[in-house]
Amino acid sequence: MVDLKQIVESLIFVSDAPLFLDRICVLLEEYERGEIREALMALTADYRLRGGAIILAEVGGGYQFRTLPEYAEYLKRLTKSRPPKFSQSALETLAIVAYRQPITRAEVEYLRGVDCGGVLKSCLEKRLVRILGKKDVPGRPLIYGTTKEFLELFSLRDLASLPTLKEVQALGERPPDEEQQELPLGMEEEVENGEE
Amino acid sequence: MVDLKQIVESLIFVSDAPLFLDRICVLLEEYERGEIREALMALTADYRLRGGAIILAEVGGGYQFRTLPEYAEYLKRLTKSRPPKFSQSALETLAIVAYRQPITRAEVEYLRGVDCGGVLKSCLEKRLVRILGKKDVPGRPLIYGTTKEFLELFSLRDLASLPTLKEVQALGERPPDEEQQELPLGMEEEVENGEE
Amino acid sequence: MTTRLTEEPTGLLFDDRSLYSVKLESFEGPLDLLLHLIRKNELNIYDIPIADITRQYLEYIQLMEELNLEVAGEFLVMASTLLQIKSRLLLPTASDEEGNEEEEDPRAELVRRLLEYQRYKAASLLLRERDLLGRETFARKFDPPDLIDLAPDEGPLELELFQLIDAFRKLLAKMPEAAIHQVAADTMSIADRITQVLAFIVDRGTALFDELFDEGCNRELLVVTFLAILELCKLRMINIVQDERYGSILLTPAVIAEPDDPEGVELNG
Repeated sequence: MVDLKQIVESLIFVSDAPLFLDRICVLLEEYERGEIREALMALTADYRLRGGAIILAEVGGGYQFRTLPEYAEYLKRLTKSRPPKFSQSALETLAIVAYRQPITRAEVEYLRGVDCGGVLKSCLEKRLVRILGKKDVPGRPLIYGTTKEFLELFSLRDLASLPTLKEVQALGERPPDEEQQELPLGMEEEVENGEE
Repeated sequence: MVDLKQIVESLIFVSDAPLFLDRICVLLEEYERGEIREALMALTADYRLRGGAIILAEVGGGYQFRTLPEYAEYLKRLTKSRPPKFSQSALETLAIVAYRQPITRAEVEYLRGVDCGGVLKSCLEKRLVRILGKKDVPGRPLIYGTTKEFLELFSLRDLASLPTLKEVQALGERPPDEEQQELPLGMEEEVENGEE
Repeated sequence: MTTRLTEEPTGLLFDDRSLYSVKLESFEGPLDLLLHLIRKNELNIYDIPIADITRQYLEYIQLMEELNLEVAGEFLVMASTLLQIKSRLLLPTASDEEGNEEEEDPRAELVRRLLEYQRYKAASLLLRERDLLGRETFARKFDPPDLIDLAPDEGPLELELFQLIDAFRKLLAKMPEAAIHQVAADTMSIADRITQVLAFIVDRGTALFDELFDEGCNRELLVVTFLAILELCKLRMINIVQDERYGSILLTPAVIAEPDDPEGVELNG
């Protein structure tokens, strides 16, 4: 029996990159967007309930089947390619670009306190960061942002699903007193709304 | 819960070719061949019973997840709109035209050191490159430049927004000292407005 | 990146410079080092004892030098910033006496940077802990066998700007010097203007010379537009006519380009 849920399953299964809802809607024009969304939800639940090694994940704005982390140990035996590794400087740079995009190199460097040209370049080469254009200020410096591949790599649905900086801070050390309020660092909303 | 059936499932799922029983036995040396065979049978039955679009098939002696033939019709739609691969030679040609326009075919070929007729043609077909006119030299060769579609593809406002080589090369070098110092920290608004 | 010396047990670093107790790790920069010192001494980040922290910071840099570790320029810049803040704190503030203008705490900027950096550092640790594709989680990354028989068709292109420029950069790296020099910003904008001007003229069939100088009175643009017109003339892509003496100058396309059927002309030749 061919029904929508299975059709969607087959599409996501053979797709070599996360499949976007929009794209599925274009491919399956005989179905309503609402129906397709429901099928995706049902499918996600199915895979969770099955208790198999595979789940339907939402990453980089699209849907993709992925293995659960419990099986990584075995899968490492299978794959020849070494797992991705990140230096602390690459992670800091990526975090800053992710939260503050669009951002120039000089701004990243001010925030990190060190030169970031090399790291930015290697992030560009790995396609985790991309050039968004040029900033409308004298000198017209290049501005950078993160890519779809960045979200896919870090298993993020979208930029909004990054923990807000407020949450990030809550995980770190508690500030000793309320003085913190005075410092206008709050850009959580900006990051959240700044997306798309 | 990590059990053998799921481990096998994850291996077959991730493997880029049908996985042979022998190979699985090598990968999972902590398990008996008999156990693994049983897990494979149970997994095959699971997928059949689920009634999804995917089955565990035995192909050419190995195991592989496959979609059922009923879904081929939908999968065809997926391939129809797959982004075409952009070959390295096409990329190089496009880059030369972008950075050196207006440019003749002979000039592109001088830079690349190989014949570029085919690639130029495909760039023209993809509407990334267009003919600007004829050059006033003997033979009056055609001269090429990029199109509006080219700018759209890279979300560039105009050709002047194309990053220069110097800008990208500068990433590998240390910036001049002043550049880093003068940035005010409160650049939230500025950054936000920088984006259109 | 510079080298961090982790003292074990704590406190050993500044008192007893025994190399045996020193383990090598890495500091991400002066802000990272400062945060480390603040944490180690359990200081209040909002009220940093500058004299103390400066002394420790400098001792640290001195130690790195003694160990022949390369001290990056950023560390020295921060050292001078700290010294500057310290001296400003020692000066009596004139505004306090007058009572009207309250001067900002000289430490404020540094505190803001430290807090900000601390946030991104924490964010980077969260990134590090995520399930990474290819490390914790895996997906099918290959041409699916189910689709192999179906030839891919033309869809929307997916290309990153960096790929384009990187291709050009690598190409030029293989080239002799002489061919390289002319890729400058101004060449770019003339090229840009050439396409714009040509598109405008082709679009209109005929364009008035003055029309091309309409948008803005930017001197640079005027020059570039003029150069673009000259170049187009030289390439014989446009004709320039004047209908009467002192009349308006008209620009017309000399060649009607047909991008839909290019192969007949040169590509097969």
